[in-house]
Amino acid sequence: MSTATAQSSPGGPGPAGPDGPDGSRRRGAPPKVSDRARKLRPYLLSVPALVVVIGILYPFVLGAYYSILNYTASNPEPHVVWFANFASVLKDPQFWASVRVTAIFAVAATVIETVLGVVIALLLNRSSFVGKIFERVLILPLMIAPVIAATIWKLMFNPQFGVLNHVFGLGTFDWLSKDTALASSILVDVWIYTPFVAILVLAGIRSLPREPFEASDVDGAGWWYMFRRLMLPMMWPYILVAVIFRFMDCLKAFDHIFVLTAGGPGLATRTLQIGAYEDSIIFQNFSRGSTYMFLLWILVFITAKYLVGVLGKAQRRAAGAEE
Amino acid sequence: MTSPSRGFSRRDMLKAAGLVGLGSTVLPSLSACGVGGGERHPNGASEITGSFDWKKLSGQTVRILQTPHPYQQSFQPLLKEFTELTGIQVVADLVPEGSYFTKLNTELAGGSGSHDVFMVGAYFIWQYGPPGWMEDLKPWIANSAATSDEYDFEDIYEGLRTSTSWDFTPGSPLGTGGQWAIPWGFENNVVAYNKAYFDAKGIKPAEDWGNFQQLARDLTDRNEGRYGVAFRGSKSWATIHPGFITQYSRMGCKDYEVKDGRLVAGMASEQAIEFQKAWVDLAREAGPASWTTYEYPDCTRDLGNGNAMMCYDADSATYPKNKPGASKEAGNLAWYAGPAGPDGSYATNLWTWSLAMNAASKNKLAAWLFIQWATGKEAMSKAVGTAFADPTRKSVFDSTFKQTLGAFPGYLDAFEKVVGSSKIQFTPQTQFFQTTQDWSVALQDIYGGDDAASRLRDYAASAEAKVNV
Amino acid sequence: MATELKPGQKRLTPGAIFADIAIVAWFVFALFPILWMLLLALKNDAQQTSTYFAFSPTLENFGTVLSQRGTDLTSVDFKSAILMSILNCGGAVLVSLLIGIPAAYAAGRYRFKGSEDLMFNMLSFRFAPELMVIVPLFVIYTQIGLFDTVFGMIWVLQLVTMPLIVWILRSYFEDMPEDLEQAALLDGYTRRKAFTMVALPLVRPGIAAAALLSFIFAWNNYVFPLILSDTAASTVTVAITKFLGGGGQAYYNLTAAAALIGALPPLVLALTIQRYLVQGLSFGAVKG
Amino acid sequence: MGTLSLRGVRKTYGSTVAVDDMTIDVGDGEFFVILGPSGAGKTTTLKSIAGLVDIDGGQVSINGVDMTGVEPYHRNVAMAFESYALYPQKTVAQNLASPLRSGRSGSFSQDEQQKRIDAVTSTLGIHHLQQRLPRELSNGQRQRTALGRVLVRPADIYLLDEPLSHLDAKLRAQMRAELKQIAQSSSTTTIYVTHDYQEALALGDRIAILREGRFVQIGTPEEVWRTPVDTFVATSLGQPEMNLLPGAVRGGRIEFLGGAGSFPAPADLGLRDGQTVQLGIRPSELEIDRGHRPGGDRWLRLPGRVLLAERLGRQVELDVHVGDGQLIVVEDSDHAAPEGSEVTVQIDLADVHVFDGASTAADDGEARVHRAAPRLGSALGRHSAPMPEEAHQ
Repeated sequence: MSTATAQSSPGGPGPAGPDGPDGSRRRGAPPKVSDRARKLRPYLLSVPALVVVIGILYPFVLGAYYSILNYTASNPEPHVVWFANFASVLKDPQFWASVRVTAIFAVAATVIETVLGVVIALLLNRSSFVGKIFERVLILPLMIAPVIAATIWKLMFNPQFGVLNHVFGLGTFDWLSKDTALASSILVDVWIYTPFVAILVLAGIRSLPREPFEASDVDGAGWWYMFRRLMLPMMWPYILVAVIFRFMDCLKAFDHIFVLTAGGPGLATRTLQIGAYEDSIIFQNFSRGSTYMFLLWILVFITAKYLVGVLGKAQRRAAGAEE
Repeated sequence: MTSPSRGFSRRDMLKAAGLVGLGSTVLPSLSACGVGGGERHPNGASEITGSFDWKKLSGQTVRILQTPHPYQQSFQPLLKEFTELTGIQVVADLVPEGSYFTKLNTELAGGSGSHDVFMVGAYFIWQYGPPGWMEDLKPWIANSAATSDEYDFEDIYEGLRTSTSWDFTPGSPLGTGGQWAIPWGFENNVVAYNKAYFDAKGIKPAEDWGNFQQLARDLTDRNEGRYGVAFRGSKSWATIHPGFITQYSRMGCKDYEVKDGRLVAGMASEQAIEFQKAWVDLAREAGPASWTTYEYPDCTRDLGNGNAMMCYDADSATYPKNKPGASKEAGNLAWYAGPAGPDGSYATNLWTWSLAMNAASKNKLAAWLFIQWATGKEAMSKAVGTAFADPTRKSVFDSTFKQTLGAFPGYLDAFEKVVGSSKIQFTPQTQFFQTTQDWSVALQDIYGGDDAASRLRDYAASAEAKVNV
Repeated sequence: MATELKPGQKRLTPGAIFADIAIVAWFVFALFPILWMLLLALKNDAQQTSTYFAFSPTLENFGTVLSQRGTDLTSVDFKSAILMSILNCGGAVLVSLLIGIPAAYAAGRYRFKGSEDLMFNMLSFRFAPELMVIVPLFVIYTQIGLFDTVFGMIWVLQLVTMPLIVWILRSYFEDMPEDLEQAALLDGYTRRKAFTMVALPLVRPGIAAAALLSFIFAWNNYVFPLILSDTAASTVTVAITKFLGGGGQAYYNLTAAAALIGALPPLVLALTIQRYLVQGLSFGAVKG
Repeated sequence: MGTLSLRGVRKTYGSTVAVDDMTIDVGDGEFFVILGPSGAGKTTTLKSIAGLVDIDGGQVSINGVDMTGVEPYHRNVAMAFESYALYPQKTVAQNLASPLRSGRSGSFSQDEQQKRIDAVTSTLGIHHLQQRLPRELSNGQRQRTALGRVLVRPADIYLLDEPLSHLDAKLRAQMRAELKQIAQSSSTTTIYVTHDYQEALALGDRIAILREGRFVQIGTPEEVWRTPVDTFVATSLGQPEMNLLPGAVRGGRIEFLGGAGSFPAPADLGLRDGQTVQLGIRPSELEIDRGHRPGGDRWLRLPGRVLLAERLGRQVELDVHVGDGQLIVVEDSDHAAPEGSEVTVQIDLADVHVFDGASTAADDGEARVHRAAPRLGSALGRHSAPMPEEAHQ
């Protein structure tokens, strides 16, 4: 442990003190840490997380295994059929309709939520009086479970007695018709999750260093310039984390859409996960449902890989911008 | 409290510690049982011997999975009587209707016997039965050591008894094979209407399909928030099975016909297309404005709120709306059998919530005692006194239930008019949920503008392919 | 520097009015459904869907939710469901923090082989659809006895909480100048001490944000507690949906009241944590 | 107090070599300055010594003990970071107390800690700021706090990374003086890293000039100033930079500036005829001929015209066109010639440096190694020009 000899008072004033006459402390051989132990350090820190990953991935693997079986309720003793499920799903126009719905939903919802979230974060960051009041309640929509939130929205959407048509005088406008259901689902998603983006981005903005902004403020740089050239590059990593989480979640959107429309009318809001739910849970065609989800998983995996790559680049660039 | 909380114990900790060995220990056991309910459980009735005694299993617990429903709610206060009678504790878990089958399907597919008894409808037997997830109750009924002499199974309406029995051969009629569930409460799909409004305007319910459509259109005034008739339209098999399939059957249409051991789809026959097109047009012109989201609570709510003038759905679903204080139009509602078919047919689809036993249950006698009690005369008579409609026992219907119907004009008449021709109008088949949901999707597409004939032909072809696997 | 400006803050006020209007517009949109829920919660059964703003308000629904009648309607004692949710979600967040912080730190600080893969796997928790695992998970849970236990819920909720915590915190650790911990090392503190003394307090806003968000997501999760628990470990979100009832009687008013009560614990947490959220990371004082 | 030796230390970041083949021995109590431009590897050198980065090759020894694998907190070194690295959540006093409380730099009672902190903060002029948080300080105050956190504790070696870089000029000069005083009275071995040649010359017992991760020259301030081994070292010291003039040996004379200037090639340099050389002339050693110097061949005189005269306080920087090139001359403002005037600039031949090679000015930072030639002055055996004490700001 400590080989330091007791240090007497620094004695005289001045900086000579610290090293004093007794600065000649000596020690034995200091303890060493081997190179291997050093290299192992980050891995050791990650081990518990790794265990959790593996533990949780196990059921995923099992789920993926279902997709090469012919496992249904009426065939509880299945055997391996390899890619027969994939072939039949990929030939199914309903599947491709679902891919389309999922893509539109995910892109639209993510874009709208990100733009709105960033704007709200910027507006709140102005720390005006109004902003300060609202900042406290920003998170409220997230507090209502999506299942419940969608139920409330469905009540508000109802053309007979819903409050929206009443307040806006829309008569019997059908918010959840074939043409409007997807947009309305996106609206509800935006309502629930924009605060999520806003909070992440706001926290990010607040963690930015102030100096560059002060400097450019002194330079008389315009707000837009400051935003584009300074703030945005530094905010990108935070925005991208929000985008990644939103986009991934949107690709597997289920809860609130299912409550609103059950995937209808027709196939108008049948996202991939709703399709998977129908197959796996309602029809108990487990293999087909797993095939759907496996394909969805691949889709998500590829996009995630791409987005994470973009995030990495943005982080390096942001690091550059801060220096 | 019905659910003793198990909370968080040291045993839980041990279980969690077992997780560490998850990779090594679970993998082999899963490959044995990795795909859920692969295991077949033998029928347990033969193990019960000796004389019948309610108290046989005193001190044990039976777990029931239910969905909130007037049936369940009227039985809730009676559960303690079961415990008094048998000494068996009841743990009743409730899962809301929207998630009920998610929960139940997973549980059965997972081969778990965590609930001994569960609520099901007749169609579910077609899906849960073939994999062996449900216990055949016939041997239980027949075993005098397990069943009280007073039980009187034949007192239950015959249509209901056959509706929960099948041999699992596609196309084979109901009533063959095992008894997979005991009907508990049931409902006929008839028309409920706003009698107060009808009377004020001097309108009489329409007795045939043509007049019915016309009347519904005439009653509709969107500016007043009023429309003719509410019926379901959401993307679900449940859209097909109440009013739709009832009227479809009255019009002489068939879902499938058996030809040479194959099911041949009938949804695209000329007659069927004509009816379905008319049905969707009716929804558009005289139905709820957001028809494609409408489930039965929406329909009955609009009836109760005075938005819908009629409601073509289960009598037992509209029934609670007329109870004092339950809705705005409470006391103003009345029932009739709905429009007859061209040949005067009152063919009606029924739904029965029945009680089934989990084949994986480790407590089968307790489960059977509960089912026996709940579907027995005494308990059902008591339940009828609150909100239980309709009882499945003729004796209960004729004695107790009729007396409660004084404030429900037409209810009894409608019931008696259709009960003789009320049965499951679907052809039993194992792909019921998928093909029937697809049917609702087809109707939604037509509602959204697709051509009825071609859309239904597509549907019929795909359904036929699916059911004849 | 008494009037130090925050990034993005403006001195002038012409655009500020427009900005205030924009912010008010958003919050009208964001808060209206919640206001509507509140109104719904104050209506009686007959009025729940037949009135808009004119009704005779009653607080009865809140009482009903917490009473024996509420328990009869849902088979769950709402108060114990809240307690279970707190145990489940609080436990899940704690476990995620304990496990996730070191991992996030390792990924943010060290460039090591496999770091990206591990991080990506963390994220893949999130993108694998819940339904893909629910049937296998149910089988496993019933077999090893984790079904309907708090432990089982904590374990499965890692899917929800862990990736969020790790990913948010990683960027905080990456942003934190490593000079600070190095200074602590040279001051004579071990790596662990340097981490707890210097790094940890600095990412506190990040921890607060990540913990809060993941707590809320765990709280709101529906499918896992629905399938993997019955009554013993069931959560408040499942309990709320049970008020939607069935058999023709949907208690929207009770649902709304239950949802409002059910939102209180995360709300209280949010308000307690808020000052950390707002404070942000003042690395500006650290970085040159 | 302690000794430090580096043996072939190498550190790479990916494919970038930050520090390579670094070998030095620093004696006990020595004040050793490492001078180099940004990116030369100065900070990496310090962090390698401190054990904050794992070196890829070579060896660091402190007090003769091999430090390989030794954790930073066992090395008993203190470091002031260029980024200050002050704990943002702690006050100045708490920041300074941190190394005293860890128990690894000695055990100090509460009282002793406070005494030390008071002593150091007084010296550094931040005594009144003890209860402030870093974010409430100016950059200069933060830097002094960072320095204080080093000085407050006993250590074998102090590592100071640009400790004056963020101060304004006046404060920097003042602090430099203070540091010098501290260094003289303290006996702790100090490695001091800077890009400022004045600090290096003023403070260092020895200076090592670092270029792209390698030491180019190590010597006393006098040595590196008088006898830079190449043009890199030469241009690293002095502001404005040394004039570098290409020239060639013809007929025993070194000619440059297109023949405008020439002088006999010193015999001891062993220059061949026709060989190209570079002449290094410090602007401060050039002066305008006002007839105040004796004649004779000691003085090299060059006629030219003043193109530009930039007043920099006490001094004036002149751009003088001579022959086919330009010379920068720094003059006292009293003697400055106006722009456009014809002048003669002169320099003592002893102050002219001769470097091997034909290349032009090496201030572009490109790696061009010049074989050094001995300084002409030494051949003539004269020491005159003082080292710059205070250049213009």
